[in-house]
Amino acid sequence: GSGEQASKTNTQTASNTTEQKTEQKTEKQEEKLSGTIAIDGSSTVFPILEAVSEEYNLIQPNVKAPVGVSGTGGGFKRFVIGETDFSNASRPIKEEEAALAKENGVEYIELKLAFDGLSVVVSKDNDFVDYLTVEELNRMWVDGSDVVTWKDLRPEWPEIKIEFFSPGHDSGTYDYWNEVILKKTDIRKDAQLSEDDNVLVMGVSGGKGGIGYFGYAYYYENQDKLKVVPIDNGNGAITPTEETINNGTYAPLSRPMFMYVNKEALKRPEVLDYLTFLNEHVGELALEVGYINMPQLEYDNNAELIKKAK
Amino acid sequence: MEMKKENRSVSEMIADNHSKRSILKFTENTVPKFFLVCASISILTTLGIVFTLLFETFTFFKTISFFEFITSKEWHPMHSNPNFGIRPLITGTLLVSAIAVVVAVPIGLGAAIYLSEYASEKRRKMIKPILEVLAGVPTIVYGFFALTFVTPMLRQVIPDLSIYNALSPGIVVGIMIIPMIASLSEDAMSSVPNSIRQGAYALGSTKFEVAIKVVLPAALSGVIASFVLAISRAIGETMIVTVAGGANPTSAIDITSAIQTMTAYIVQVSLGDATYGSTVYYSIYAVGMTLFVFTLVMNILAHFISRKFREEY
Amino acid sequence: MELAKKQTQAIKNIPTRLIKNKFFSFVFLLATLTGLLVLSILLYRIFTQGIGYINWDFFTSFASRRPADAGIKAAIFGTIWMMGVTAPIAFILGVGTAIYLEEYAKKNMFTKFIQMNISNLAGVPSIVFGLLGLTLFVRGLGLDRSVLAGGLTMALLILPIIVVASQEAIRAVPKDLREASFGMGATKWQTIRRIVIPVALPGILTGNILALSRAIGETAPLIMIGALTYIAFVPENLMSQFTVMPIQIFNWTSRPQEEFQYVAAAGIIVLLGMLIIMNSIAVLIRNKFQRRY
Amino acid sequence: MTTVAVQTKVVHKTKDEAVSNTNKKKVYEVNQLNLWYGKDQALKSINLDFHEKDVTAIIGPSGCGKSTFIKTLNRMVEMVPSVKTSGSIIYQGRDIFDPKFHVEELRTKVGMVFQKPNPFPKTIYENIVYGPRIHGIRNKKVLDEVVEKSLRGAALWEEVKDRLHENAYGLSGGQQQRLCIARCLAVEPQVILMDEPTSALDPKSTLKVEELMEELKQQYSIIIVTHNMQQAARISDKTAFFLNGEVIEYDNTDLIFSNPRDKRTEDYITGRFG
Amino acid sequence: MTTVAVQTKVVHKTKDEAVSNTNKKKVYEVNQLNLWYGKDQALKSINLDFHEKDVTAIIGPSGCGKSTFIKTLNRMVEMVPSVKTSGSIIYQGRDIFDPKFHVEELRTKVGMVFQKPNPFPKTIYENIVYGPRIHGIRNKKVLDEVVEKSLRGAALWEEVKDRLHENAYGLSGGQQQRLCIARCLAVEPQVILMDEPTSALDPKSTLKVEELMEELKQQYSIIIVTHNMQQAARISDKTAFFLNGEVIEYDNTDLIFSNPRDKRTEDYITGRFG
Ligand SMILES: Nc1ncnc2c1ncn2[C@@H]1O[C@H](COP(=O)(O)OP(=O)(O)OP(=O)(O)O)[C@@H](O)[C@H]1O
Ligand SMILES: Nc1ncnc2c1ncn2[C@@H]1O[C@H](COP(=O)(O)OP(=O)(O)OP(=O)(O)O)[C@@H](O)[C@H]1O
Ligand SMILES: [Mg+2]
Ligand SMILES: [Mg+2]
Ligand SMILES: O=P([O-])([O-])[O-]
Repeated sequence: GSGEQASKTNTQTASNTTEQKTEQKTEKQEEKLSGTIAIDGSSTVFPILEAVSEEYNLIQPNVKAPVGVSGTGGGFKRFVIGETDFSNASRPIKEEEAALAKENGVEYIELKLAFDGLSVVVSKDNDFVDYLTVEELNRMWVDGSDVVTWKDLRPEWPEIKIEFFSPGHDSGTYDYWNEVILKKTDIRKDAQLSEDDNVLVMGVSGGKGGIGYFGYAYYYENQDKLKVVPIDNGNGAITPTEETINNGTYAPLSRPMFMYVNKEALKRPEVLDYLTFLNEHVGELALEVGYINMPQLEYDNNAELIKKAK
Repeated sequence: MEMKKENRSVSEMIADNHSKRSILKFTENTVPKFFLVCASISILTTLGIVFTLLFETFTFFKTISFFEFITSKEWHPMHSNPNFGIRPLITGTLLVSAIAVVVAVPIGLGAAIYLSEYASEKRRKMIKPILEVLAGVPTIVYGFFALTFVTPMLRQVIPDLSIYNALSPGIVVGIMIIPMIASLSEDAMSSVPNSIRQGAYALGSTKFEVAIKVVLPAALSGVIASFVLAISRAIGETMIVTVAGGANPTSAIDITSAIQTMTAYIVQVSLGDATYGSTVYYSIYAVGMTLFVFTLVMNILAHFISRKFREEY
Repeated sequence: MELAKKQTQAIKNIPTRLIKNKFFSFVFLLATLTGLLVLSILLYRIFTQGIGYINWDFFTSFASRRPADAGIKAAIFGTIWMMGVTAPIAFILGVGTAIYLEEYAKKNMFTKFIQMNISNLAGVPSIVFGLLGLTLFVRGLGLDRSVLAGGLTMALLILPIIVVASQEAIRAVPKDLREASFGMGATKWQTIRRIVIPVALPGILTGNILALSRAIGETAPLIMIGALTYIAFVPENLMSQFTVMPIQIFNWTSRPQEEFQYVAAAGIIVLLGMLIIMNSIAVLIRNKFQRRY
Repeated sequence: MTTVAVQTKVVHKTKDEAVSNTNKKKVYEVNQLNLWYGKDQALKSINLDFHEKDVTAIIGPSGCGKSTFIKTLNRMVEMVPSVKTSGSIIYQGRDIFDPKFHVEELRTKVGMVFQKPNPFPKTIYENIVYGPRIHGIRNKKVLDEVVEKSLRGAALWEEVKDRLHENAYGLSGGQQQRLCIARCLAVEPQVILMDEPTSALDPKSTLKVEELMEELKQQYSIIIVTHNMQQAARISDKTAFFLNGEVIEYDNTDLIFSNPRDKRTEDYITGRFG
Repeated sequence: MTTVAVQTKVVHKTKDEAVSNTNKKKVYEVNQLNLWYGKDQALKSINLDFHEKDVTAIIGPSGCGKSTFIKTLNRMVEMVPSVKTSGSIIYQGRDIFDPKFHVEELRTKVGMVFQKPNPFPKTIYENIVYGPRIHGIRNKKVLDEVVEKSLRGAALWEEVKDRLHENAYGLSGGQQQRLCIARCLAVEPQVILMDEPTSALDPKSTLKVEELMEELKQQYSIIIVTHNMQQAARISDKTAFFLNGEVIEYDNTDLIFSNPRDKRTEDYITGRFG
């Protein structure tokens, strides 16, 4: 109890002093920092990092922080050989990827940035779907499923052909879905896969029978065209909202998003400065671009990790 | 002094200069070599393309048998039990191209006839560049035009049309290649000598008869070659089908439902960035190779048509 | 008697044939107008959607997560930088090749092969050039996703177009002028440099501009080499990362917020504006320098 | 050195005065014809009559308006958009500029043969039947007859009868020109206009075509432009001499060549200029 | 109707026999010249000598090889890749086919004027200085002098001296042709070859160019191809008649025209064919 308390206070003080130091440093170096930070990876996390870079450039216009979009897997591919400083990911790093990093002598830390609630959506014209259970989702999405029309799922629903829209295989979103809904089996073959989430939005909203899933932001921005489906995981149907995602009741489709940081890169002042800035502001910026911020505790943890790593 | 200068005539000065021509000779010899190097770049480019494709395609066929590639009817590269049968992608590609041809050939040819036979010089000079703008519109713009304008419009007529389908991008690809057909066919038709036209008019022909019975047959090889080139362009078109065609590789011939073309597959994979070295990664080269072979055949065909049947007026 | 009969029949037919002629002239005109109609619908939609977002700030700001703040500066500069690589390389190689083929090459199998090869390259899909750029420049030469890699890929892509256009322009130089020059004792290169190139230049430039305007609108090959990136700076050197207008537009269209569709439309207006300006310059050159020899 | 005296005085003669002792029917009456290309006047107050079953030659130096004039007779000149005309041309009693007189009809009745042979890039057979076909004759037997008759008429039948279905471009220049004449005969015109029909031909072919004209004269009225004075003298009944868009002299050929009334005509036919 | 008797016998005359009473220096000696385009022989055993400060006319019907021959004299004919020659052409003692005799040098000494005026699309001034410049003369003063002298030589100076820096395409056809002659004079050639230099010109301009030739003759040797017999008769000292790639007759002009030895020459100059 009290030990924990003490250590927490310690941490806080420590982080406070670091903050003060960094601030002083920043003030001193405000005009001076420059360089390029190599960021690549997930398309899901991209909007958050883009927002961070945009805000950061207002303070440090000479630091270049382009954000690439190669997908989580594509990002890791470059990260593990030391090509990039940060790698955005919508899933944790895989064992093979970690092994490769080790092989190449890349040491890293993992930061959690925000939550995303994978939203299952149907068309606005779909007036019969009230909620879906995880089992039902599994039944309709797996390869070899016998579900062709909505009626096949629940007899009281009309006999309208279902069209399936899913993010592509290389996205972390798909990986997550594959893990929690499909239980690592294949997705049905007639599902249309696209790396472009707007394509999915258009697809689902375009016909009465469509269903799809993607990040909360895409649902949030297209509420007028889409209807979100509450998900029942045995504890009653839960609709994804800021609150249910943040407090973890929207399960199992709520997931954290990560950023991996190459420790070596932290030796460069501009990288450290950027990262510090990021950790301070990522919560609010995530909210702004349609994701859900995490409890402050997580950000404090991040600060601790950064401090240790540098 | 003055005298001396007068005496040196131009021809003497020239003769003088001719005796010290070494620099000139050097340039004369070097310049063609430089240009030969330039011309060789184009061959290197082709070799580059062929080797790039061949090399990675070869790796692909180490894992997937060539036989499966050409015979299997299923294309599910990311399935845990993947299928790599190119047929669905080819079906999608040909479906879109066929629709494009149905749209573009009559319109393009009609426009070509109008421009070459009916329009006044002034009008032709005005319309042709505008049509060329149509060819210059970035395909990404066409892609969204297909998805957000043409598809919804078509759905008013065909309610069953999926949001992603072969019809809408097919039509829009057709629109995109209209200028190509119009312009190349117009070139072929305008190069029919006026004397032949006059011969027909002097027999009492109407404009329509001259256009259809004399000029068009005379320009036929050029016109057909323009079709073939336009088809090859349609086959290689990428962004329109990526945006509006969907991502559903299927061998079924159904223009109202989603398809996937070879080009769209390559974009899909490269947007997601398949892990370097995976079979899926190599598959884009195998598909690229197929695409290359397709367009190569079309181009050679066009070349052959316009050479073999070239009219000697 | 027979003659008279035939003639009367022929004359009787004339009204029908004239009606047919009228009808089809209308049909052909319609076909021509279809293209123009589609173009105007396209432009109308894009303009009504995007014009509201076009203002000075749009040109001077970088991309942003807020639609109202988003600008196209990085993409414009990226496009200019990439063209800065593409244009000179494609111009020198393309015109050089054309001069070689038209003026120096002997009519043998090798020349035929090069010629055929060029016309085939012109028909290779741009995405295949993207694969080449990815393998050769980005990975092979380790140029990464730089302006240089993008520019080189584009240069190869438009090379055949430039070669063919330049060849046509050179071929159109009247034989008379060449003969006149040779008749004065000029050498081959003197004739080419002082007569052929100056006379063919308008045609060559026109072809180059049209080819460049093709390169400006290309998306697929750059997606292949990975230029899909958030860039909030202007390239500084050939190895800088960059983005170009069609890529930026593609990026905007895949945003969740609907307003970004309008920002994309604004980007398209800028891109089309640039294309139309380039095409008009080409047409102007063509019309102004079109000489009847 | 001979200097060409350029006289500015325009010689206007009444038609009766111009062409003596003729009592054949008129096919064409040209009255006060003026023609402009844009602002440049190419034909100035032309008055000429042409008679049935005559060969009329039109001579004059390059650029004097010979082609322009002959193309006006079947209104082909109007294919140049800037052309404007005034005056009238009466063809068998009807003004050819009358809007009710369709050019298609006029051109069916008045055939034309051009300087350079211009067969269609089709077979010999298809070349001949083109005219009858567009006028609605579809009957294969009739067409076959037309082909033979026209080719015989153009003295080409024997040479090509075995290869009617080969491309016309395989023929020699002279044969091509006779094919063009045959194509013109297939629609049975009343008048045949010829614009330097032999100037692109070798001497042998020229001879053949000239002989052919002699034949055709029995049935058709022929108006022929030529820059070859000897040719005009050999084949024509009447000759009109053009200079700078005007008719300087029009008379029976023998008179023109033996006893030109105008100094410029004399200068021209003796080769002082042109 | 006159029939052209095509004689197949080739008339070979010795040169001395061919051209009588001349004691001027030879500039060109053509010996047994044969020329083939691919497999078609266009020139057959040509033997001709040309003399200093003579005007020699080459006449003959279309396609007989006049242009081919004159282009052989400055080796322009070799621009057609399939051309093959045999025999020799001696220009002032040197064989022009000798590899050591650069064509550039030959063509500097032997100027050429073409059928259609072909000024460069540059200013009048630039047209004239083109030749001197490519031969390495850069001095502005010298060039200015050359321009004036050449234009005076071509009787064009007075007409254009105020617009030397305007485009040459603004000149009339006749002026353009004289400009081409001036351009040719600028490098001070010894011989001027002319291939139908007036056939694209109107009578007035033709006259001017003919007068000019009379002038040039004082200083240069001129070899001129023409299809206009009268022109040949008016301006030349000697005339060669070509037919089917052979020289049928070569003699003093007055003799050729008054008393041709060969029936074919007679037929041609009296206009029986061509
Ligand atoms: N399409 C045209 N546009 C403008 N002017 C023209 C056109 N065709 C001919 N002319 C002019 O009209 C005049 C007469 O030309 P036309 O062709 O009738 O002469 P021609 O006597 O037939 O000469 P030639 O013997 O060279 O054929 C010339 O001055 C010519 O420049
Ligand atoms: N480039 C060429 N290739 C092949 N044959 C040619 C070429 N140029 C000319 N000939 C042929 O050579 C022969 C002589 O042609 P050339 O041009 O010398 O005749 P010409 O007497 O000048 O005729 P014209 O009076 O029409 O100018 C002709 O039979 C012609 O067909
Ligand atoms: Mg004429
Ligand atoms: Mg000639
Ligand atoms: O781009 P992803 O986050 O879906 O991998």
